[in-house]
Amino acid sequence: MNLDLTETQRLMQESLGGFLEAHVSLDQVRDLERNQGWDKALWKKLAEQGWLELVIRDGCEGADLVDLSLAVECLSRRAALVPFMEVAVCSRVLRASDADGATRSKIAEGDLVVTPALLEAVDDWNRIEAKVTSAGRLSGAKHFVDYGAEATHHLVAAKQDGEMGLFLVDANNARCEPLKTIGRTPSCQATYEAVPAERVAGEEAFIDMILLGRSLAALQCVGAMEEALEKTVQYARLREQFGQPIGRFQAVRHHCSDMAIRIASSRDLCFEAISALQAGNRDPLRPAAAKASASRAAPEVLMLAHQIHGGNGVIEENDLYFFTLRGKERSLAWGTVDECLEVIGERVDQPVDWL
Amino acid sequence: MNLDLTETQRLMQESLGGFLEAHVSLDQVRDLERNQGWDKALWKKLAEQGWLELVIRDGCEGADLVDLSLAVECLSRRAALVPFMEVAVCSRVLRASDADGATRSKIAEGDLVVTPALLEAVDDWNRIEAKVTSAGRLSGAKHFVDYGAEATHHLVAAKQDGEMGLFLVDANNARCEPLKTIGRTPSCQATYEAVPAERVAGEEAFIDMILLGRSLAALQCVGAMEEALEKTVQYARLREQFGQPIGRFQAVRHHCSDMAIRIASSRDLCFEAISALQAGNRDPLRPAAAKASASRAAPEVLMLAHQIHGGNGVIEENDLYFFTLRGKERSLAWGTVDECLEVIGERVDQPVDWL
Amino acid sequence: MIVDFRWSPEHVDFRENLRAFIRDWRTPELLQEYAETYGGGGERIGAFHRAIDERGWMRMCWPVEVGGGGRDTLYQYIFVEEMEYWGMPYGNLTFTSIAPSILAFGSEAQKQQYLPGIYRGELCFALGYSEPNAGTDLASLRTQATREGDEWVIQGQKIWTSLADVSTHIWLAVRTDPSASKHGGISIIIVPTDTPGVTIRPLHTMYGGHTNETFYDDVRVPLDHVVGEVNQGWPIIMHALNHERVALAATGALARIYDQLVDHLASEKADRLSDPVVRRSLAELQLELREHRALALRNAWIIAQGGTPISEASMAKISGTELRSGLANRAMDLLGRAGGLSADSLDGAPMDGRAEFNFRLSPIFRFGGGTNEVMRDIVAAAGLGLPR
Amino acid sequence: MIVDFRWSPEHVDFRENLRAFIRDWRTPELLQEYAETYGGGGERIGAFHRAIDERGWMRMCWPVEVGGGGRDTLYQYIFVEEMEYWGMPYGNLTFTSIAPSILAFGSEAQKQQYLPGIYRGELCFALGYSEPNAGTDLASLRTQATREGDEWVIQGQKIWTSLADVSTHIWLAVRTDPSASKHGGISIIIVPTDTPGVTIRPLHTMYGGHTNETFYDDVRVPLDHVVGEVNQGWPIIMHALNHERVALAATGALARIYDQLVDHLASEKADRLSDPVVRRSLAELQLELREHRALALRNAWIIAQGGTPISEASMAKISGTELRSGLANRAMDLLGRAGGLSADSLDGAPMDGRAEFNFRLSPIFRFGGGTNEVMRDIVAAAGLGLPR
Repeated sequence: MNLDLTETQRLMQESLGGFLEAHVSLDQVRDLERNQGWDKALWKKLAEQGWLELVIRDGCEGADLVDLSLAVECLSRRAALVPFMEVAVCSRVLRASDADGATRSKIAEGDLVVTPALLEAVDDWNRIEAKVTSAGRLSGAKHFVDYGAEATHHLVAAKQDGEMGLFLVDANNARCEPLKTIGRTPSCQATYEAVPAERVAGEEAFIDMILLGRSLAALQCVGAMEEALEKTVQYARLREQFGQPIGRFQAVRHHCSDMAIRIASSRDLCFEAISALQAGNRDPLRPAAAKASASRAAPEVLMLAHQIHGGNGVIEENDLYFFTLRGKERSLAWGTVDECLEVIGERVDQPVDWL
Repeated sequence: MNLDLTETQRLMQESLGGFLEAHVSLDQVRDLERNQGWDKALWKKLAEQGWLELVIRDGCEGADLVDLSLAVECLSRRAALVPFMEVAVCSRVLRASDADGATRSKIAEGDLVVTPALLEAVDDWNRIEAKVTSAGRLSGAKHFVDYGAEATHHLVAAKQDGEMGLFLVDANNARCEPLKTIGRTPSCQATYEAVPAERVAGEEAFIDMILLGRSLAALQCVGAMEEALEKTVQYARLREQFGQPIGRFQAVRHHCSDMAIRIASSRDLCFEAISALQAGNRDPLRPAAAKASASRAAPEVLMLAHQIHGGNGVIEENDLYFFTLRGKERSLAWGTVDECLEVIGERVDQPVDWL
Repeated sequence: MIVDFRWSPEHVDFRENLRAFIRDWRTPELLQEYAETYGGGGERIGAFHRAIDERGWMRMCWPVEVGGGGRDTLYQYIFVEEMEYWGMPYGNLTFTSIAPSILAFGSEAQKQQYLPGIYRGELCFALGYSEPNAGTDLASLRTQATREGDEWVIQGQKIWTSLADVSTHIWLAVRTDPSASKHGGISIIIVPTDTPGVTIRPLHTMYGGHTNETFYDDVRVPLDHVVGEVNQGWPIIMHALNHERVALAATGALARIYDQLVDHLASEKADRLSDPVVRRSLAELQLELREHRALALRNAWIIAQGGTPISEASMAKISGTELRSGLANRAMDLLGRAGGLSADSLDGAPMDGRAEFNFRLSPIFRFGGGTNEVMRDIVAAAGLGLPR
Repeated sequence: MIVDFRWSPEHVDFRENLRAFIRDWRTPELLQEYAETYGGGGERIGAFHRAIDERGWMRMCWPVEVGGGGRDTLYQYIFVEEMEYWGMPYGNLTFTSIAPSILAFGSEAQKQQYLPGIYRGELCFALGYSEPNAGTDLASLRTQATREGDEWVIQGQKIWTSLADVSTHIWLAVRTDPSASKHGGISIIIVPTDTPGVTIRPLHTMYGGHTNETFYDDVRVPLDHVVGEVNQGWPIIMHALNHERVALAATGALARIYDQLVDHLASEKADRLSDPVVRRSLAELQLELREHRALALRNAWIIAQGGTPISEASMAKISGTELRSGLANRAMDLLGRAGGLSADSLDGAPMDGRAEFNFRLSPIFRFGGGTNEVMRDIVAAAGLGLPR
């Protein structure tokens, strides 16, 4: 057991945090959001500075998933508009078949931007109707392909000869129609009509992808909550009413304290899930618990942040709303509270390893 | 529409409240509870003073159910150990066939103490296996017959020739084994072995009985909550810590305020259900909503009362625990939160008369 | 009369007439105009208001002396419920908060001057209460009005002056006696928005519309623009806020979210609606709505009986505004990832994006019109008698 | 070492040995003795304690110098978890709160005098903190100790002195300098319960056992019964309370309620367990337990690393104690009306009445060891840096 980060990880976290503070202007994110764009410049810088290597390398002491997760959390706390988590999730699939390392290099250089295209019928991860012919032509439609119009490739879940697989498709061959989501981050509905598709993995990888995606999306919720709490505490210290900082009022203090409790438990459940995945555990319970926890906490925590901010929290001149909207968007992505509780519910008659 | 009590009702409420304060000593209730007894002396006094007539008469302006409910609420707020609500629920069945008024007289005089015996398999009101022969002999077993050992008669739900009915049984013919419940009020498991039984009503009356019992049990929860809140507010005004009444601390104020909100909404849902029954509406939705609301609110409200009382609330020298234990007991009786929400859930695709 | 929660036949008739009327007027064009102007109104909304007023409905509960219909205020409750349910414009705060204040505190001349414009839908008031440093602590406001001859000269700044850009007037809280106690030197002055010196700057919001900052630079209005007595503005603000809370507690908009959610599931996702877990969630939401409606109705009933609900208004305000967040949030969850789509997304969104929109909108109700924390303090003090 | 939530093989081994040991000792007779004495102990519990100590488990995490095993404190966390899960006596507060305080603040002589008795299970301490007018505001306590020659003479009254009637000692907080500041004149004095002048009066509780009032009338103890420095008792109390919170946050008892609920449904009510709504409720409870366990584990981890969790201890205490109420309450609901049966009812009760008992028991944890409102203030101040 070890619940602490390594010194290297702490340094990495600090360094990435500093990098993002320097290179992500929230005003620019605001502009990008209005134009439904993404932060291509940041992506380039992340590549140049070597940060994208986190998604492909094995990490120090084999801690690649934990390192990766810390980066996902940092990016979420800065509301960065880049498909880091999407590329990360795909990379773990692609690198298995990447004997010569060419794919990994392209990913690390920021040139290969690949995003998952999994969901069809909303709310059902298992209902996959996209099909690939024996000649390797994929047809079908996918919902909520995040950064689908911005990516160079999609990693599409589809069936070939009745067997599930993951297929790499050139994004230029997909018809991407943008969706407007509450998070204001790019997402689209993608249609594929007999497009060339290369099979890169089977059903097992598809399932693993959901486990990792779910855990990372949970951590994105946590990142949004963490940032909202930090802003709220700061506001409660500075904002004065009735001749004192509002942070002296017990109601405000207790709201903040409740936020902190929700965040602390969700965050540890995320890292518990991630470290289990790191150790090769494929039990869906921990990722589901992490996601259910974070998804359920996020709206409550974010609403409390607004309650303390009052009017100052809802205007776009304040940064709080980024985290509110992203937090709720992420709570729906990769499995809602209800979907994740169902995963737990299906297993309630199995003994729990409480102790 | 009228949401106010009549002047007569207010006077009745006040008068009964005063009567109970004078005649119910909570120390005596404590002793009765320890010996698993009931307040026979109070029952006699209620009869003498004419209060038992509430369960049999038609009331002023046809408001018998509302009058009755107000009495149930008063008795609940005084933790009185008498089967008033049980007798009331049965009386409405019995009086239909009581042409000469003899039964009603006996009830009003306190001599006929009749309690419902409905539940068999816990959690399923419809699974009735008790049977009555064509010769009028009843056999079966009933769970949670409240005041079953204390009553003179049981009104038993059973089937005769495959048809549901309610049957009056002399309690002396039942084998009653006491159950110890959290409420410390008398209840028993009753077994009937070919005992003489008189059919007094059919299935419709059985269903109506549940609707009324459910509404009144909800109001009993409300009574317990109201009394707990009153005690808590009083305590918060008097108890000083850090040089001031604890009722000045925002956390305490907000707990009390949350309690008041839960109570106010549950209480009105109870009276909405009761006034609908009064008007002959047999829709199970309102009684279920009232019971779900009160049953869900009660444990939360009562736990807040304890939170504010601290150690002083858990010792038997304080009266708070009566209401905690009775409140939770009533939240389970006549339909739990889950059972009542299921009634609502079964009907969600029917339009709601919101407005 | 015995306790009876059913609406009287007259109330039911009125609601049915109103519903039929709304059905006729509720065109996509009108809804779009409403969405675009955020209640400020345009041609279609103007015509709608005139049509309402022709039926006497805007002023049906006002006293007969001021041209009202003298009906019991439950009619107004029904009116607001239906308008909120169908998402129709009806003057909103001008109607629910300002008109009652003018009726209660305005001079005869003010009643003559403003009330007809309000019921005809020609006048729209923005509320000028909050300042950058006077939010929850409203009584510390600093915008100042000084008497110069027969005019008030106003200097200062307000924030969250929503609708100011589309309003005809601002209902402005100003300090008229800086030497008086915090609550004792405040007055209400009606300021036409086109008065020279009034500047309005929009603040864009996360719920899509905007609110405003307003600046007052040597703004001059005649002395008789004060409502009620000079320096006696605080009770007027409290009166208006209490009326605002009644409207904030309205069940119409909430019932609509619930009904639309059920309708969407029934028509688009029958398999979801037959899932016992989904039905359970809906049952919980319905229960919470019933609980809230009980508080809102009790509140309306007390007003209809001539009472002034203080604690009850706060309880209903807390309950309705927190339920709005919860309901919108759970509706989004139950819709799955599509629950996060905005109304203007490709191919639209489930429930026309109503859940998603209400999630973004819901924070303002919880702190607007008095934060729910202050509301809870009011329940504790006014309702339960806890020491302040 | 990378982040890894799995227990080390050594920890797992220890837990398995402990479980096997508990399985052997967990007889109905021992459990009954425990229930009847409420932790005070009797013959069987004494033997059990000696058996634990023979294995070195009571003091395995104490420093080697005082006869301990010097193991990391995660072993103690596991020990408490298992004991709480299986409902076994292990010295409770004497072990989790008093022993660490003696280790941290006691003199060498006190360590020699008390620690062996504690690890052998021969000594039991009751906590004498609260007074009728000093509950949450503990620092206003008035029980006074005056120095007379080589003795302290104690006068006063305590309340909630649980277990005093079955304890060997009272860990008594007294005022030794009435002229000092509120927090500055308090000392901790160890008072043997058989000292003349100590009177113990039981207070019966709604959870079935009793707590006590204790009265101190000219109670005389030697000067060296003070723990730490005279007038420096406040930090010792805070230290002990913080350790108490760690135990209050234990997941063992909560996990047991959940597991027993599932077991009961699985074995007695298979149809209920296959109901999707019941499964959903269980999933929510399991999630809440997982959330709580994360906080408890983090807290234990920080202690094991030599840190002093303040905010984290409070978070875990809030979460565990509120979950106990919620879990017991929902378990009762899911059991239907039978959920309200007490363990000693005819034919017993589902889950041996554990849900019903815990519902009645749960209030004390929420205000005991520092009310959860104070805990939230601590999180706000110590954890988040909000101004006091």
